[in-house]
Amino acid sequence: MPADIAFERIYVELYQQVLQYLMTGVTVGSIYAIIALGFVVIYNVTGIINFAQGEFVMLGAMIMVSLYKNQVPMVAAFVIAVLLTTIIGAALERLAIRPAKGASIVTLIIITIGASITIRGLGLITWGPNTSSLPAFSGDAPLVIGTASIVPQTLWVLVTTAILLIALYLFFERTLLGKAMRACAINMSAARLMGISPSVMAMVSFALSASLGAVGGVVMAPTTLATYDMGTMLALKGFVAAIIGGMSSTPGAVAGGLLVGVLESMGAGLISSGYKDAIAFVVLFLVLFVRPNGIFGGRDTSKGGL
Amino acid sequence: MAVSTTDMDRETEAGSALLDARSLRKDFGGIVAVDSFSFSVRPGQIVAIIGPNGAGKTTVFNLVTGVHPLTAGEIHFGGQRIDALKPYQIAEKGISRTFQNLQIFGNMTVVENVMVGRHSRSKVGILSGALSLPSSRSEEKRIYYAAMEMLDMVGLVSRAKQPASALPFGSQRLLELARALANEPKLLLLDEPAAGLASQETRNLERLIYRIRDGGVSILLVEHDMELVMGIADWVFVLDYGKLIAAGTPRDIQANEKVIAAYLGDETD
Amino acid sequence: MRHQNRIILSALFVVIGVLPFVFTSSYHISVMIFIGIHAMLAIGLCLLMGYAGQVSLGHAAFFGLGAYASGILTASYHVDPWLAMGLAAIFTGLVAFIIGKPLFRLKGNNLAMGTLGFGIIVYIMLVEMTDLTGGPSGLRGVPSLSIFGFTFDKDIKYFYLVWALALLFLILSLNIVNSRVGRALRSIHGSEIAAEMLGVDTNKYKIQILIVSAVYASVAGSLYAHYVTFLSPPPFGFKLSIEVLVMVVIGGLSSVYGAIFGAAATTLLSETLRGTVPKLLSGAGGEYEIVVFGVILMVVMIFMPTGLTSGTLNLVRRWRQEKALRVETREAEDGNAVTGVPRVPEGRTAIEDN
Amino acid sequence: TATPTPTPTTAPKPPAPAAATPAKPAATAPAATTPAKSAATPAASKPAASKEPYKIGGLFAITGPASSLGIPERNTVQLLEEQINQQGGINGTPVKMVIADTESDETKAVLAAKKLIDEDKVLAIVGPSQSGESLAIADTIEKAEIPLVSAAASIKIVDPVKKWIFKTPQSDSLIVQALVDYLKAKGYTKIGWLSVSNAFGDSGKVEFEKAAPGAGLTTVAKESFGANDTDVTAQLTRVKAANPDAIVVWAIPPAAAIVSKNVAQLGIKQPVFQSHGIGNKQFIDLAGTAANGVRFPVGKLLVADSLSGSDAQKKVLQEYAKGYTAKFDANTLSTFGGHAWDGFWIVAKALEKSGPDRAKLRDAIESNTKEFVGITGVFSFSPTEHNGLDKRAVTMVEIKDGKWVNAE
Amino acid sequence: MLELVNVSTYYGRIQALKGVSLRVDDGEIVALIGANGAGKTTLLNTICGMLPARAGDVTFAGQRITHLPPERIVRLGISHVPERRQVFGELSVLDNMILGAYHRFGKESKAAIDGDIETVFEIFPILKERRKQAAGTLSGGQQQMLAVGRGLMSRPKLLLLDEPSLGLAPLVSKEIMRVVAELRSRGTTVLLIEQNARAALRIADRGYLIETGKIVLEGTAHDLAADPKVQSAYLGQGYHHS
Ligand SMILES: Nc1ncnc2c1ncn2[C@@H]1O[C@H](COP(=O)(O)OP(=O)(O)OP(=O)(O)O)[C@@H](O)[C@H]1O
Ligand SMILES: Nc1ncnc2c1ncn2[C@@H]1O[C@H](COP(=O)(O)OP(=O)(O)OP(=O)(O)O)[C@@H](O)[C@H]1O
Ligand SMILES: [Mg+2]
Ligand SMILES: [Mg+2]
Repeated sequence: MPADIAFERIYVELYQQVLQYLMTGVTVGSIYAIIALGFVVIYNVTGIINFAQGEFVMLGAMIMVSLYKNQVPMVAAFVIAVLLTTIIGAALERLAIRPAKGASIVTLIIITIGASITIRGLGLITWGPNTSSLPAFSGDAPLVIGTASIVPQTLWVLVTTAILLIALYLFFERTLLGKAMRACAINMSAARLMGISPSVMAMVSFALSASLGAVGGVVMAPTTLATYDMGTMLALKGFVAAIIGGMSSTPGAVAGGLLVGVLESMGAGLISSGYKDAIAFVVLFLVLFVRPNGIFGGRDTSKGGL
Repeated sequence: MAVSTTDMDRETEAGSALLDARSLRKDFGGIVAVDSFSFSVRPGQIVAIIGPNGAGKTTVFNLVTGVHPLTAGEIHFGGQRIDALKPYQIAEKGISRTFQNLQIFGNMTVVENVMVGRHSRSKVGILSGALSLPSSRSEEKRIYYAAMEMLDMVGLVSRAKQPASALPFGSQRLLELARALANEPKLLLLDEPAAGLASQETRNLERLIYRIRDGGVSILLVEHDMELVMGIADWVFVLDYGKLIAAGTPRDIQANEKVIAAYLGDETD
Repeated sequence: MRHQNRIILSALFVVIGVLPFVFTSSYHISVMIFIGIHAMLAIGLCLLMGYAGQVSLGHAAFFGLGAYASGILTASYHVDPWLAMGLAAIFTGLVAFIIGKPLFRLKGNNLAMGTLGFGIIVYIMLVEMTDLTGGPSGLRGVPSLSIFGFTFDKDIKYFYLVWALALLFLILSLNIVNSRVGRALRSIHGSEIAAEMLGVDTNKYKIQILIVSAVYASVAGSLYAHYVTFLSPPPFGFKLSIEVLVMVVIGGLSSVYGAIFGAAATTLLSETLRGTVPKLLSGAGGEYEIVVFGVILMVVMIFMPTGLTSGTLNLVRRWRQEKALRVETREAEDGNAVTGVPRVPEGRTAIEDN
Repeated sequence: TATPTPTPTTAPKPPAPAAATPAKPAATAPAATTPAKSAATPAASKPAASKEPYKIGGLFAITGPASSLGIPERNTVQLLEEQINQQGGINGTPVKMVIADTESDETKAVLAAKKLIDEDKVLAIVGPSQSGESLAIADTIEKAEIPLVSAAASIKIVDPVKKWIFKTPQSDSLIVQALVDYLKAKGYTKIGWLSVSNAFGDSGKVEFEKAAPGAGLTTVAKESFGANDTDVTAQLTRVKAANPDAIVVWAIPPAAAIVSKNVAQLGIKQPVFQSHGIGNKQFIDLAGTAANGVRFPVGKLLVADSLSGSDAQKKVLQEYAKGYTAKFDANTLSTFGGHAWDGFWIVAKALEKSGPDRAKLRDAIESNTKEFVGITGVFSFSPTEHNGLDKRAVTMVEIKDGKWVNAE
Repeated sequence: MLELVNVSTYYGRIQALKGVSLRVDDGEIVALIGANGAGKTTLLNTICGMLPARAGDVTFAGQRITHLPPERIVRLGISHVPERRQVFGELSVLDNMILGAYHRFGKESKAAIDGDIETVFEIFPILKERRKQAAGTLSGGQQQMLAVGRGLMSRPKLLLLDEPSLGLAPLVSKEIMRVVAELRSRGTTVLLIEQNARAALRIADRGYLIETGKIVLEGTAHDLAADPKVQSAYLGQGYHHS
């Protein structure tokens, strides 16, 4: 029956498309995940939502690109880009966050907004408005998986995400330093009474988060391209991902990132590309309404021992 | 569950109870914090709940005031069922409480804290407030003076204008008490009101509780200061691991073997 | 209203009334018009954030809804602009009411993210509902306002209209803040659980104040629409939400007056930089302006973490205290000399001042 | 090509770019770009700086999302300011550009425009960069009665004609028509359409929908994506499934480059057409090999060198490119800068006629700009036409081996 | 071991401590009693560096610590069990205890620390039962036990206890006093604030009475307990169950 055949064809095509959407979603989602991890690191230690997180990503990518354009070998450029960004992250804490001792969290968040504006402006002055590209680490030839295809760079992003996730998870859950860092955000004065120095921890977290951002920026640059204002949109998505994951959980951040990526891509593919971002947000609302603390959100400890 | 005979007597009188809680149960994941616990408070009574740490006393308060939904059971207040109500509705019905882990409004002054306590006894809404109608202004004044009166009762008038967060721990406890009283409750739940008070202050508190009771307010008290509990309670319930292990007059309870073993210990002064 | 408030308000009235005679250029007047529009947004957000403690990262959405509702009703359906402004406010308030309930199930950061999502969804709708909104290309032909044949065509007239409304909102907000409702809001901020236990229907008040701030934003949006007479989505995006947040915090979270100062400070700062940066750094362009803006934002927040209004007051107070202290320590130690505790948030209930 | 006679208004003095006639190529080049020659003239040797300069406002999106438009525009007018003053300015009066940044924000654009008008008292404004900004300030401009030469594309800016507002970029309708004609000529009928969801993409979509039926084209898929999207494979998968003859993309880099890269990734074989939005080096850099084969309608700047010698614009284009790349990053050389170039010279040339008076200047712009050879095209303004370009302003370009060539 | 000379501490411009001088010798238990608002907590916060003194000197083991930050002071061997518990609510009970020993890691063997965890679990068996539970969901008294246990984990030379028995059942409260007394035999010095002055003075060697920011009485625990002023305001009639 022709109708049957037609139906079958639509079915097969749809299946093929969905596979591609899924691949795309995972690719984009793992980029969001890396950024979300950066948010989580600073949030876990200081309680601050760092609006300059996207700028760390931008710095990593842009420094890498300009070094590469000046014939610095890839590996050396990578190391320098990450190191420089890390230093900038630490400096940000030292120069802008620490002096505001005793300020409320909202105030600190506004400071990071200021930092984000400043860094972006400096980026524009240094690198101009144009977008730059970086060659893919292992070529551009697409990898075909079933009926879907991805670029090899995706694998780099995925592997990086996985490594960062595992490392950070172990760090926060298993190491003393990781626990000490979390303690700072939960109760700063009690942490000090344990001999933990919150300002040192905060600096470490900014440095760590900056280096995460930079690594992310470098591995994603070949696919997302690099420009002085690339951070804004990525940070927004990363923030969403982090919240979905519960804001303080590293696996949550990654799960959140992947979820946002896949939903966006499915939404764009199956429903409407115009409403892509809206679809992602609507579904994310649903997630939050079912689990108000995010998928991996911590237990609500606020009502204990009233 | 072994319920003492004296308790059975009370049970038959439950009809006249102000607060009547029947077979309360609360699970937190695997932990059963309160387990088929029934109790009641009659008008004008001071009733105490005691028990080891983690026995479920605060949880009972949380159930009565609607902080946590019940896993099972029923709560009646003044003849009406209240266990499905929201906390603010329960407060409107006339139940106030203080908190073991203080919940003062640190962002407000001492007197403003108490003025919030007057919330359900006043009614200016957002519109009349925004327009600052004469009715709203005069009500505001009445709230203020009522609040100052409550502060006077607990001896904090001199600190009325200070931020509540600047009060020492003990004073914050008293502030919570004043705030709860401002609601003009029929039933007042006090969670460890004497914790952090020195002996003299505890005796003042004791007098204050009598005064409140004499004003027609029933009191449900959780406290580890046995001097206070045994001095003022008309009736005592003892919880252990969420279950009732004894109930009776202070005298009975002090002699109860189970209670001594689980909670009081041998008092060898 | 309290005595102190009356004095500050009268002063504000006078200053604002006189300003257009001091700064007469149409540029200066438009800057002040935009400050007024931003102030309405900031006052609303201040109620929501500074008093009720509920963060919103989507305030631009209400602004956009107001602007577009007015714009569409007047440009496409030729409704009278004033009526349109009222309908827009009702519509926006209704939207706030509808989203309020699910939104306030979320707390803290998640609420921030929920409002952010709301903002983005509204933005996307403005972009995508092309038939209604004109889409990314924008909506043209929004008329200017007029009343009884009196057109608000000259900037100076518009200035007085905008500021009359802004001051009205300010007064309403001060009244709310100093009423039972304001106290309930702050108690929610302090401890939601305790507030609820004292009979405060926390959800109701959160939604009410969300509606109030949404209506303020809507009116601001309508005023924007009839002033610029062209609407397109970008001014109603995430960036504006953040800017309003910055205004509120710069002004001082817990002061309604602060919202006005915050709006003024941020708008003036970026406008002043446009003129001064190229003079200071010769040949410096827009890039340098935003860098300087970012740096100043940080510096202000670092040195005045409680915002400009209370920050300045605190500096003065601290300076005075330091002097007083030096005297005091030398004086006899007289028990409990407890006066003027620092960091008492101002603008708060103190009926005795009456 | 139509070859109009030289307009009587052609200025004999060197500093102004003369009205162009292909017949007299030497006179078509704005003298300003050849300082050596003009330095010899007596007018130029006079120190121009002694007079109160003519102030012209430059309103560009120097920061924010549209900065890749605003920066080349700013650079261009700064370059021209320097050049014109080196040659003695306009009738001996120096020109001062007062630059203001709109931050790609419409509200800021309104304020910045007012500042230029009321504080800096400029005689005319060149810019803003974006259509939304231009429409947002339109009311202000009309009320303030100051000439504005917009550097933004939307036809709505000058349709209906507003007394004080002109614009230099080709309207999208013109560009789209060139593309549609080309597609029809090549026999492509089923089109898969993708555009960026901002004013640029939207306007392209609207114009395409208008022009396509006339040429027998049908749109079999219509998708959009965000200007900051980093992946468009989902949308392309949908387009691919609709099996079009050709794909048309309406966007600017970086998103435009990402589309081309994703086309390569998905192995889509259909020919890809883009818009004039990719008319700068950046696109080729970003898309790499994926850029090859992309064809697009655009002004002639990109292919200036391969234009025939008789083309009116060839010399102007080459000299602009040379002057710009000598001073600024060659990667930012673009048609956008060209829009500002045109705006600047249209104003400067009229100023020479009218003197420092906004109303007279406006009239001069309207009546004096006839067959003016600019970067974007050849302009002829009239009371009913404030853009004044024709088909000559658009050509089809193809990217081959990372180079622009005339498309067959 | 610890000496305060003329220490004055302020909250903004309010003076909470007015020239307090106080001494705690090696191996002593010193009780600090006073009415609410007297400045007891302020005093402990001044010693541990949370609220640095504006005038006067604090010395510990011969070293001046007046202006050191708390995290440094902890490393010198002073541990502070603060008022209001201040447990890390989102961390597990066990993690809270581990963080109590934060400054010992790297200096001491893991076995020693694990051993101490066991010791604390012996004192408060419920904590062992709940070691995986988030500290914020414990009952008030359980949190208090955790706060004390966490303080013990730091194995300090000097332990500052701010109302350790607050909210604890009588049995546990007695246990805490026993533990404190036992600490002394292990060589730990203790400065103890306790509203249950009777219990405190029973185990203390010496004591101070503080009123509105000033030390008004000092002496041996025995002398203090016999002082009529102390008796009337702080000792009460005493509770005896029949
Ligand atoms: N954050 C603060 N800001 C201002 N004043 C404060 C602050 N904390 C405490 N005070 C004041 O300092 C004085 C001493 O308080 P402190 O907390 O030391 O008393 P305390 O003896 O520990 O009382 P309690 O037994 O109630 O805990 C009190 O008058 C109190 O009001
Ligand atoms: N949110 C929660 N999640 C898990 N367990 C909880 C939660 N809240 C309370 N519990 C547990 O329920 C039990 C009862 O706690 P509750 O606070 O009622 O004790 P309590 O009798 O008031 O003790 P205390 O005298 O120490 O205040 C405790 O074991 C506690 O750990
Ligand atoms: Mg309890
Ligand atoms: Mg204390």
